[in-house]
Amino acid sequence: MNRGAAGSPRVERLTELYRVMCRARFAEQALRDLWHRGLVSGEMHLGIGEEAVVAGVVTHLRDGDALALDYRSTPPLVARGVELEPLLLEVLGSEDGLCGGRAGHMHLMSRPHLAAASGIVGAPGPLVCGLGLAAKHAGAGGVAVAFFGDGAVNEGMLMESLNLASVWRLPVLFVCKDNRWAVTTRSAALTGGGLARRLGAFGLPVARVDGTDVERVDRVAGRLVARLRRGGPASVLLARCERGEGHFLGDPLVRMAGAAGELTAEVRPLLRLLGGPGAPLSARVGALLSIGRRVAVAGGPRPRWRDPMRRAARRLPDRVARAVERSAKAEVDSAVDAALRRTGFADA
Amino acid sequence: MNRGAAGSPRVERLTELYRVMCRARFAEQALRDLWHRGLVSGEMHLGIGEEAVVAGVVTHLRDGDALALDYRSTPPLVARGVELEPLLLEVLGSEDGLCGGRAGHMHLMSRPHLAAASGIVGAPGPLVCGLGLAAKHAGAGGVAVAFFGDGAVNEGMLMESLNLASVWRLPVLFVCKDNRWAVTTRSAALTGGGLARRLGAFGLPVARVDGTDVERVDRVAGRLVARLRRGGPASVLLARCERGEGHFLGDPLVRMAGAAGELTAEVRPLLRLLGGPGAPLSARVGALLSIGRRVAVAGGPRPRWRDPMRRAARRLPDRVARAVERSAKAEVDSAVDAALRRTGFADA
Amino acid sequence: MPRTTFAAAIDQALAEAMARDDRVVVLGEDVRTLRRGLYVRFGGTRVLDAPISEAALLGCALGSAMAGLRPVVEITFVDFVAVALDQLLNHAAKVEAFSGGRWRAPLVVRAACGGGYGDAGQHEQALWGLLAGIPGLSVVVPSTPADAAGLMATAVDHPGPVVFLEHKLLSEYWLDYLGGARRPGVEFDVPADGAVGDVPDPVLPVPLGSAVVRRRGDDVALVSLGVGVHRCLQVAEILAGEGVDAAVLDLRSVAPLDRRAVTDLAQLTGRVVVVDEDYTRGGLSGEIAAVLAEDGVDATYARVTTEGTIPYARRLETATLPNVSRILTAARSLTERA
Amino acid sequence: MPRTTFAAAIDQALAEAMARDDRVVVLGEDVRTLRRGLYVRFGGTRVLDAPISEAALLGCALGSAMAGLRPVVEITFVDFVAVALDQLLNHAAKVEAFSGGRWRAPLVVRAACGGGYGDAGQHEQALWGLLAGIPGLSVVVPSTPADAAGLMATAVDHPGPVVFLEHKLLSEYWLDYLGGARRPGVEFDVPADGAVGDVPDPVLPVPLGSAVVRRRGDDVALVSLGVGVHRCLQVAEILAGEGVDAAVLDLRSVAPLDRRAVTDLAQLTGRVVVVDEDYTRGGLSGEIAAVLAEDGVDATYARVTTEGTIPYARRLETATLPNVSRILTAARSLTERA
Ligand SMILES: Cc1ncc(C[n+]2csc(CCOP(=O)(O)OP(=O)(O)O)c2C)c(N)n1
Ligand SMILES: Cc1ncc(C[n+]2csc(CCOP(=O)(O)OP(=O)(O)O)c2C)c(N)n1
Ligand SMILES: [Mg+2]
Ligand SMILES: [Mg+2]
Repeated sequence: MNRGAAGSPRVERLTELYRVMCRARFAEQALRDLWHRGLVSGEMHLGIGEEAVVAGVVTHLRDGDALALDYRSTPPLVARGVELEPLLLEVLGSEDGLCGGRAGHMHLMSRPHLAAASGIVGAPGPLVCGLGLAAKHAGAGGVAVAFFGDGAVNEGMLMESLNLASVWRLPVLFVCKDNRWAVTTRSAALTGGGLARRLGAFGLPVARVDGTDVERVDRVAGRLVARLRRGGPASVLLARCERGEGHFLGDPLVRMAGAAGELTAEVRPLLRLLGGPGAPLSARVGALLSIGRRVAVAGGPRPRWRDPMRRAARRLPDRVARAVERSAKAEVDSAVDAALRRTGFADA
Repeated sequence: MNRGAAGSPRVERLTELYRVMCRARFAEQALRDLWHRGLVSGEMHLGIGEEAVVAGVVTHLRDGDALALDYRSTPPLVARGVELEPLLLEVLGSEDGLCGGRAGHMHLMSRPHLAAASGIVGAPGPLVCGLGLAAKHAGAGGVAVAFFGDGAVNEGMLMESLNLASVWRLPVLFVCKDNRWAVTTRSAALTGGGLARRLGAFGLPVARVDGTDVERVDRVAGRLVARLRRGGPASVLLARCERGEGHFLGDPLVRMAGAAGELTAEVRPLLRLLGGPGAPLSARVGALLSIGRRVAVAGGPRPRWRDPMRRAARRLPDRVARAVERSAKAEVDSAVDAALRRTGFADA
Repeated sequence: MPRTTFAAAIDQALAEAMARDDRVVVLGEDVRTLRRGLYVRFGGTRVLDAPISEAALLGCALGSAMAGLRPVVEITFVDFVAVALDQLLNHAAKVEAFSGGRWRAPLVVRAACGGGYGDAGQHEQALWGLLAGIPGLSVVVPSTPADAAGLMATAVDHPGPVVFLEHKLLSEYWLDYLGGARRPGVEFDVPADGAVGDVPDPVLPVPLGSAVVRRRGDDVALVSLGVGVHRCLQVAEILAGEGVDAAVLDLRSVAPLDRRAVTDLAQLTGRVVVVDEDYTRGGLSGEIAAVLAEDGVDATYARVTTEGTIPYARRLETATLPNVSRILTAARSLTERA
Repeated sequence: MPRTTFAAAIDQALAEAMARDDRVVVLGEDVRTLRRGLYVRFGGTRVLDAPISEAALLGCALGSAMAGLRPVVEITFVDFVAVALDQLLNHAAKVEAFSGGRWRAPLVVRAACGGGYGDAGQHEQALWGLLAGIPGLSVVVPSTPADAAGLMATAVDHPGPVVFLEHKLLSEYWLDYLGGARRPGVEFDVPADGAVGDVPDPVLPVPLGSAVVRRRGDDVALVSLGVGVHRCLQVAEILAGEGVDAAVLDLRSVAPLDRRAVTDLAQLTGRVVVVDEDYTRGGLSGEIAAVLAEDGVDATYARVTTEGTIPYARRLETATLPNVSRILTAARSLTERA
């Protein structure tokens, strides 16, 4: 696709989407930096690479709509309009944070946005059904959207939820972000029948989309959400996307692949295990190789990584893209500064 | 289909199957009588109507094979060779019972047969995976079979199990007994996408069969089990069948339908609710009618009930069928007598 | 006050709540049949039959509560909560805490509990201690129709999650459906004053965390809940014949626990017998010992609980559940010691 | 005896068991990565990566145990057991009882537990009380590498189900993966003697239900397990400076509980402080009070527990989990009272 003409409706929409993506990306990069500086505790799961899916879906929501999120919830929350400073303060563990410092990044909640995250795989399924049930009861055309990963479809409660939304005809959109990985396992090897067939087994229409192309996501999601508002059936959006940061910050596979020293330190003791009692040698070598493959695939360089940001930017007039980036960056930077000052970490 | 010639292989096989069915049916009828006489406590779920599915599948099992059962477990256990007297004693609550009187009919277990039942809907799924995993580990061609109902496919753990068996390539056969009801709800209304598609969503081959026709079940199950023994993929057998006794003995829907007095006693207070504050009248009348429909369908006479016993018997030479019935009946009767004597209930 | 059965009392409380507040909905497997009165009166948008998917169902109820409804979700038997515990432990109980107090979920989980009719240990558990052990959940176990109605009324209006447990031995319809109660020769030890009683119309709410003394006495305190209360009252009667004045405390709420009521009565009598149908280590009987110890109450202590998996055979079942003779023995072991 | 980390000690016990017994298999999400040493040594038929389906996984492990294998199934974090509790509560724990003792399931459930690294309350729970409340389950919580190895060795050989909990604060790799322990300025209060220690080679089995006195003392008994034991040892050191001799008991097993060890030490000291990272009403701290009360031990009692949902912010988290200062306050409240 080539660049649209400045001022056209397409460019205007894409600019809006790109703005949402930039805010999400920069906010996540800020979190990554804060985490590496040791100012954020515990795990940190980022949604870097999921921005097109998030922006393409969330920008269709309006007041009274609801969000059921997994542990990569910063991008959708930012996209939904949650203010940056309280969000950052939350992850910095401040009492002034979005949730008083009680939640951290895995359990972010914003009642005004009817949005809640969970660190339990599959949990967005039941939650979105409830949010949808309330919306249906209210009868004002509200919808509820869930985000979850490809690995999550094997969690019973998620499958149950796809069914529940189907048979109760709830105004719910299930968005599956398929990055093909669940922590250190390839989902394809552990998802019988494949992802698309699985998601389609509950009587819900499934739309597949390239989740790195925000305009495509936008079009499809727009159609699905509009249909839900008119009383149409719950639906599934299956969006292929890729993440650059592994499962969480400090992902051991990514680290091993990245640092020769770490890899050697990991592999040496494994090589020693090729001798001594145990499985036949061929089985051992096979196991060792399969670990190596995981490291290579998970952590290796991504020559073909189609960064959704870059794909979107390339379609905008250069000047527009840069302006959006600058203003988003400035906004995030100033929120980070304010949050750091407020927590007294400014000079850390 | 018409009657086979006496002595032919087909008749021999059918005779064998019919013998298994008769033993199961008469054992269940005995349990029903004992329950109605007040000698059995708690709920009582019978598998009357499921005999063709049970016989057609279980007769293909051999030593080292395993069974994961739901709460309608008497027929498969009897078919598998569990002795009648300890089984009856168990349900009579005797310390001499199969499980020392600790289990009752919902949790029957026989370690020598690697067979265990559960009163938790969906539980045969995880269990059969484990039994199958052990069989695979042993590497002797053993298989494991699960029986469960149509309502159970909405239970997360069952869906998870279909997937697990698929991706771990376990020697497992899932048998879904589709009677179209889960307690008082029609499963079709609550199973999004339909049963066959659901069962087929995990990468397992699904075979559909008329579960009232024991010869068909026998043929299909025989093929599936043989394939499993050769290392083939886990499979699903979807067998349509009907039960005559409602969900459990004393099923209120069946009772209401059966006794005019009970129905009136139930309906009068409901009619009173058509007045007073609440939903619009049309919604109330709709609700009332839907309850009525449930009663009618669940409890009404089954003009088209294709009793698997009758269907099997009709294909056998009359003399053979009667002989089988007589001997099975005698066997069950004498087991009942012995059990009653042993528990001191003989004269109750 | 009209005489009402335990189950009808709950229905009455629900009907009042549903008539008063359009946000109250009933969700669960077979509820259009089980709660057909509510279904006929309030229609299909207020009473929804669920697929056999307790985890999604419970989580759906929670989500709807977070978004403004006031769901009463039924998990048919409390035993089945085990397939959906995550939704209570990791979600419902934690919404308020994780949101820093900014979000609460007015959810009622209704489940049948308890044994005594021969269904064995996968269907007869109490499990209230396990649930009450989770910070953020309230758990109530009524022992009379009036309390059943009053606690349900309170639960529906409560801003946080409440687990409401309905003992099957007090609910005629459960005994009829499950136990085949109308068969010849089948008898259940149903406490008459628990199964039928006076219920105010309209229902009088019963506050959470408030125990009630069912019988006064100075010599020994029998502390219980649910069916156990009635067993204790029987025991108190027998003890009275022996010149021992036993008090009976009905906790009603497992969480919050009415610490004050427990310690007051313990202080007064100096002897405490906890009668808890839940497992010995389920949490409640231990918690009462801890409360007494923390508060430095000088009282001797014994407990009558369910020690293991509930067996099927009626005779074994009776011996396993707290029964009059075991309670009597425990009480005497304290009163005769002094 | 070689110095070994907590995690390596568990690996060692598993490797010995797997080498000795072909029936031992390891099942769980990401185990081929997490237990890559075992995977490389014993191959893909002994170490199986599972889909994210804890209920099916746990039930599958149980079934395989019933049919002759000796599975060690990993539920990554004990918090996630909540999605699969049915398989423990209604199945694993009841096989022996329902079969009348004719069938047992030699199942080990391994899970990481505990807090102190900033993951908040959905990932940092203890939950051992909840699990130990279920009759039919054994639950162990080692506090040193030697016990970790010894209890794992015993668990694998045990004929019934055992839940083996691995405290993340003692396991370097968990802190590294989850806590990003190598970042600048990030510090965790890791008990040195818990994280690394001497482990006999071959592993010396530690029996279930056997507590051990970690420090002798006459004035007050600090009763704990897991990380709490090390906090108690710190407190005992401080108290010693004040002329108070504190004993420290490491329970090691939550179920079966070593009643004798508890009552003996309580009798000796007359003062008991239970330090339990589980919820206040999780069951263990209450059970200890009940044991003392049942046995008529005359001892004062206090407890230091986790009172509510564990908050994210490190400062709040530290205050919520049992810490040295809270334990000290509790101990002094008893020793200064006398
Ligand atoms: C019930 C439960 N099981 C396991 C985990 C551990 N866990 C966290 S994220 C994750 C992988 C999820 O994969 P996927 O759904 O593809 O999402 P992604 O992380 O790739 O976005 C796992 C197994 C958990 N948090 N909850
Ligand atoms: C986890 C769980 N949920 C609910 C129940 C209650 N229950 C028992 S049988 C049943 C219906 C099952 O329907 P189906 O699977 O079609 O089997 P059928 O009884 O028709 O043979 C239900 C809901 C249960 N026992 N376990
Ligand atoms: Mg993924
Ligand atoms: Mg059915």
